[in-house]
Amino acid sequence: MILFLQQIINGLSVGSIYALIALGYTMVYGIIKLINFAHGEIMMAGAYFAFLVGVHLGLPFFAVLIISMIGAAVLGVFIEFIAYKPLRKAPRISALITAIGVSFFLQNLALVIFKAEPKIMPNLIVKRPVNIGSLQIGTVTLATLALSIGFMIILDVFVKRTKPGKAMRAVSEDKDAALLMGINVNRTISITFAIGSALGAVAGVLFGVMYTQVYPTMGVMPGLKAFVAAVLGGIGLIPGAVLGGFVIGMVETITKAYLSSQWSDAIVFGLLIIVLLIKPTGILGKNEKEKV
Amino acid sequence: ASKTEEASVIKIGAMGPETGDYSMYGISVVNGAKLAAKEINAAGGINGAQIEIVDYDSKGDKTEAVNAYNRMRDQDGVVAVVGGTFSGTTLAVKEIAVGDNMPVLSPTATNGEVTLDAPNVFRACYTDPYQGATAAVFAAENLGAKKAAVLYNIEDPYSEGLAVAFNEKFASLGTVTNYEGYTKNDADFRAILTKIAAEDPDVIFLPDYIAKVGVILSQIQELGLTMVPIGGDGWDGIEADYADVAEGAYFANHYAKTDDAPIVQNFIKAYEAEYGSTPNALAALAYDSAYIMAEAIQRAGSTEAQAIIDELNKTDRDCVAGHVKFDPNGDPIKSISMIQIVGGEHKLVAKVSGN
Amino acid sequence: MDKKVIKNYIINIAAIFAVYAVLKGLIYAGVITRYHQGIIVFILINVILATSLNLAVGFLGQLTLGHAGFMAVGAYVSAITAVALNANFNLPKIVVLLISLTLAAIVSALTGVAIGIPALRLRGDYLAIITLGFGEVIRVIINNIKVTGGAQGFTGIPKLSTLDNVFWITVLAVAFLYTLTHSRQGRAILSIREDEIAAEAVGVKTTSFKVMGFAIAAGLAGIGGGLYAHYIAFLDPNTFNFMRSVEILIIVVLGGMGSLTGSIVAAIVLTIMPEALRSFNELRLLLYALILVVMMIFKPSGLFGTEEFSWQGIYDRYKTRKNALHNREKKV
Amino acid sequence: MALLEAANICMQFGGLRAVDNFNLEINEHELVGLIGPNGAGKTTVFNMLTGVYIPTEGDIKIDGQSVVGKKPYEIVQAGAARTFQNIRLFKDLTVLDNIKIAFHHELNYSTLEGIFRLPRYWADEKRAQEACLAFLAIFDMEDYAYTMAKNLPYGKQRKLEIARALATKPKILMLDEPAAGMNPQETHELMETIQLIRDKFDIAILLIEHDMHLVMGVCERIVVLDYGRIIAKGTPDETRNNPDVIRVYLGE
Amino acid sequence: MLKVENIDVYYDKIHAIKDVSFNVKKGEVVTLIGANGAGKTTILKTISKLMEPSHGVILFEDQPLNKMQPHQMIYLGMAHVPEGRRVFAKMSVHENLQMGAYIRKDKAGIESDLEKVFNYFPRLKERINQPAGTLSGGEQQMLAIGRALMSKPKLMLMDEPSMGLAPILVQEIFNIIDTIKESGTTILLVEQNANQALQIADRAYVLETGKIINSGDAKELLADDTIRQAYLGG
Ligand SMILES: Nc1ncnc2c1ncn2[C@@H]1O[C@H](COP(=O)(O)OP(=O)(O)OP(=O)(O)O)[C@@H](O)[C@H]1O
Ligand SMILES: Nc1ncnc2c1ncn2[C@@H]1O[C@H](COP(=O)(O)OP(=O)(O)OP(=O)(O)O)[C@@H](O)[C@H]1O
Ligand SMILES: [Mg+2]
Ligand SMILES: [Mg+2]
Repeated sequence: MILFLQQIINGLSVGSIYALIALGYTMVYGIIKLINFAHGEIMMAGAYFAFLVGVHLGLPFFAVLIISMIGAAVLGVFIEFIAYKPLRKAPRISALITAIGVSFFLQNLALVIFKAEPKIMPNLIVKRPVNIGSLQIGTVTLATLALSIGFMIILDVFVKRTKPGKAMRAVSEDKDAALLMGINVNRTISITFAIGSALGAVAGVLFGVMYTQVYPTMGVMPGLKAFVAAVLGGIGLIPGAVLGGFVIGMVETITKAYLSSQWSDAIVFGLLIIVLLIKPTGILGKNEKEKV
Repeated sequence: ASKTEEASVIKIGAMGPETGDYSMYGISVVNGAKLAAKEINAAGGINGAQIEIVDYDSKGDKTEAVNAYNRMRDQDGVVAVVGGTFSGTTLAVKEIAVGDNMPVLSPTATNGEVTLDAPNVFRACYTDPYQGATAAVFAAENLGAKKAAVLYNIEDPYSEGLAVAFNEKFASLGTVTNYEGYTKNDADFRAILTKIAAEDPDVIFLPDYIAKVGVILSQIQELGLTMVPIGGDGWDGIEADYADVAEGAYFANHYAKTDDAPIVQNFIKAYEAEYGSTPNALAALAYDSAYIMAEAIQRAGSTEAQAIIDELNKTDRDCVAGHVKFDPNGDPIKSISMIQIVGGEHKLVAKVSGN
Repeated sequence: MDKKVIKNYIINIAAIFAVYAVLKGLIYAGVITRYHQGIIVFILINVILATSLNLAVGFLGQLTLGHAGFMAVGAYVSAITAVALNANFNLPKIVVLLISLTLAAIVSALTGVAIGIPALRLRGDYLAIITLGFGEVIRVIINNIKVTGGAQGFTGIPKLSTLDNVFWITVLAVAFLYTLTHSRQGRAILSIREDEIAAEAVGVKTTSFKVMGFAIAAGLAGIGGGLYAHYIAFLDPNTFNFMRSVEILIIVVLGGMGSLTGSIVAAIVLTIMPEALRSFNELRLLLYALILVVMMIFKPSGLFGTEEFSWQGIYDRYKTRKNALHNREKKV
Repeated sequence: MALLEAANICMQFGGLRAVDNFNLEINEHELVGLIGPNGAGKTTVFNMLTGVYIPTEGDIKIDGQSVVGKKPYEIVQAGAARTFQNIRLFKDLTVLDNIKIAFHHELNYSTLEGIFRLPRYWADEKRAQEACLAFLAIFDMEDYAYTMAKNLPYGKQRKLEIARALATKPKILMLDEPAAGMNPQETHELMETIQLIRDKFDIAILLIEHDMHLVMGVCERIVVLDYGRIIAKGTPDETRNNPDVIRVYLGE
Repeated sequence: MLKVENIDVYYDKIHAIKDVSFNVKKGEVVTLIGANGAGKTTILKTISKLMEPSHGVILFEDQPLNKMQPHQMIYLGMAHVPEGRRVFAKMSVHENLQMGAYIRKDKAGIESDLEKVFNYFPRLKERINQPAGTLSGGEQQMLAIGRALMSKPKLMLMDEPSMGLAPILVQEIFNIIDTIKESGTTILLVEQNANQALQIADRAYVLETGKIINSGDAKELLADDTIRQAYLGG
């Protein structure tokens, strides 16, 4: 039983990272319907920012976090401006390929600058186990959990209740109509990218701290899995992203612990396929009939 | 180019992943080979001809490796190849090279298949099965382990090869409590480690490369587990970044930096002077390979393929990574150095030879 | 039969033979070395993979990210079949190749049907994710079962893919896709891309056509995988990872979704590009990515859009330009 | 036996009963109008009759055969074709291809015959070409045969959609606001076209339309819907003078 | 209030609007009539900056719009009821109306205007929490007009506001247009229902394949035989 609970904690820990990355994915997808394949690389960039700041300036965790969030936000907005904006009216799949191109570019840029060997992330959070009964939760896990759930709530309220949030939803549905309402579409999209990228950076920093390493391809798999998580939860839905992240993390952990470590990826994807077949719009997605 | 010029340059191909995730390995191999070439040239070359290492990036991708091989053969006219670095790309290239009867000496491809049914293909390192089995023997006999766990990368032939061999061998010497796999992109091993810890093994065998092993060792420490980690030659260089988490762990290697043999120390000095970093085993093996190949060409007295291959078969030479003689397959007969990380340094614990 | 259509067919067939003759001539003359031949083989295999993916993505309008999965199925089936055939019978090489590829196509197509029937109920990005997942699952399976050799890879595959047979199989595959897409079934497939609800409303059995299109794409990918296996003679699961699917998709999008000729041109460009960039060493992948992004920005709907290259088209364009010049002269 | 029979069909969207106990019989060659205020449920009725939605209750028969639960394409085969209120063309295909797709079922060659270009392919394709051009001719659109559907002006798009529906050789054609976005002159021409196709193809037509000039001008019978229920049925004259219809729909 | 001077507009290579000039004075209702594809929608889109003229200028209250961004138009007091309604499908009716008042800060004013819109279209109040995408065509049209009204515009550009509406509502819409006009809002109206458009308009321009071919007092045009022939159904 203790073992099982410990595994649950492991699952939460993995899931909370996925959840954080998935939040950024879902933000961007929700607004411009772009699968931002470069999101994993934004996360990587955020981790490198934190690595540089952490090593060279030796600042405390929150300062490092904020600086790397700002860095990633600027990077995200810049990428949007250069690479995605010219493709607003292009077929969606072209934008997808561009995103893949950007993702390659950032990976290889990091490779040229930092080389392939992983850099060791400074211990920004004092790592020590917090005991709850006979269970242990690491401080990093606690921080990730708190941040992922905190950001989920803040974002959800932001998008649903505030004016800029509503502007985002309007832009996501019909850009021209949004313009007619007086919404600055370009700025709204920039804000979306800024928020999404900043969240990516948060995930990157915590990922780096949790797994001690920062390397050019670190964003690829977590990015892919987080995207799967976002879809599983219902893409475009903020609580869905977090739920999806936790579900994937948990399933992965439980599979590895109790079924088979060798087959775990197959089982996770298999589960995804089954869920989508039963509920084609994801766990929290609404099954809306298209009005004809 | 005029005829005399052609005669005075002998081109030898080299390849490895010089970009991408595993670029550090490819770069080590190319560096090692180039260092040897430089020394040979400085000493007058081969029968008066200078050698030139033509290296291409394989990106660790088979299609790229085949293109690179074809290119060095057709465009550059190499007479022999020192490569590839990884087993996968080497196997892909081997299939063509056998048809060409090209002398190929891989410094580092440890997969069992590499030299099978290929009279022209040799390697300078020992094989995965041999290394895995040796590690198992070492764990049981030198460390007195009764229970062992294995955690390997199912997507990586090297890792799998070692794991399979270790598993088989150790089963006859003790109990394998867990035989678990992960994939290249996994970063979180806590679930598996928690599960393994429940079985309380004495040692855990982690056959993978530094980056992944570093993460696993960190998580072993994070979870406060006490089993002793053991690894293979992929660990070489681990003390640079993971000295703390690797402290006390053992791994099998091709040579020990602390070996006082002059050939070893001279190589290390020359390499440090040239590249400003300490060489890992891959660099050493590539350095050895280039010497072995050059010597074979020299003895053959020509750049004709079959002559070089015949001479390679007769190799009998002291190298950085041990004495090299080839068996009929083209695999070297050599010993394995078992190394422990102590205070962030390599400590040669045992030289285990044969089976 | 329309005379113009027949004329076009003849021109195209002649062009194919001409290309073949030129290739052979250049090889004979030693201009095309075996290094170049190797690249040409990879180009041709990419042509098969890209045109078949184009059927699913460009013509049928279903974004799939798991094409490498079908390629893998075909590659392993073909390799295993050929090894088994060679072990038990003494058949001519070409017969072994044809049997293996046929089996590869059938098994891949069936896999396509098995995935397609449930997955094609989903639209757009959800389908993309399912197929992505499928591609990964295939890889895990190959890694974990015995017949495929797992991560160690599968060796000893007979080298049956020569430039000649790869060339002609590619020609046949592309011709097949061309005639398929230009038939009533092809139009039905296109209508699904355009508007599924409207397609159903004019009597198109959308489900069957989707599954059919998907299965054909998968089957051809299987053939591409088979040819790859018999060229490189060594398979391991990592060859068929997500990045491979993405590479094929890039060719399709860059060439133009719904343009077979576009896929061919893009396959040539994108296969040669990494080779051509070899001398840039570590900057080469950076440049590749940069070129990709720039190409997409300047040609968002691909090199050819949904148009097919045709000699007639060139002729027409030439004529309109001439007429335009003519008219301008008149005006002056 | 009526060509089309809807018996007590209902459509429930969550808490909203968009169509409630709707009954309708249409005989061969009849021209029937379906009118009612916005949101009355007219389009929803179409969606149920053509299989886009499955009625939550009730039965629909075409030629005496129940079609409830059938896929839209099966219903097309049973003889019912439609147009959409929000035009749904195959935008990136030519006008001619739009029609050829609907002509699919008149062609017999198999996939393999098509791929290998066997004689039946050529014969069928030639027939398709001629027949589809003929459909365009009815609407005076032969000149647009090779234009992309998306580049047509709005009114022409509507006509193309009707031509496309006709190409499925229906026994009953359902038009959802065909005159929307047309000016009175164009509407008048459309009126003539509708009568022409009814006679030429000998089919029944069910028409949703808010342009009373068109509805009263062509329909023999009119059904009026309000809040999902039928509130009146009758000839144009009866309908025009029905006080309920005037109150909720016609005004004045 | 609005001056359009010699504009040309292209869709890629299609020359949709050719050297068109016209003006709308404060307080007027001006209507553009013309066959399908004449270019009416294109003109409205150009005025609200959803498209750029390749040539020519547009002045709003004597201020040239060249340098302005599309989203700034509404701040100037321009509102556009677009063709095809373009409501925000996943947002509720209420949220759609709030988006109409996106640039406004006066809460009380917004509330009272909301009531006004519900007065015009009681149907919208019944559907207040329904996602706009599931509304019937006519309901969406009401919503689109209501949404534009929520910004309290000085100039309303209306693209076929009566399209797809029941006769009783068409009547209603024209009444509402009249009321809007009474309240001082200027209107540029595009209508297929030219009969009624001309009846409530002050002036009209007739457009044919991208060119203005006729213009003048609405009542006079209504009586003009050639116009009746071509656009009013005889
Ligand atoms: N998919 C759906 N989900 C929820 N409600 C729907 C859906 N489709 C239609 N409705 C509702 O059902 C009612 C009837 O809609 P319908 O489209 O049938 O009206 P209509 O009579 O065609 O109106 P119009 O003349 O304006 O086109 C409307 O109130 C609409 O909001
Ligand atoms: N997106 C587009 N791409 C290319 N051509 C277009 C596009 N939109 C409109 N056109 C063309 O521009 C011309 C003017 O179209 P516009 O929509 O302005 O006409 P309209 O007068 O509003 O017609 P309607 O009454 O049908 O709404 C037409 O010939 C049309 O085909
Ligand atoms: Mg309707
Ligand atoms: Mg218009």
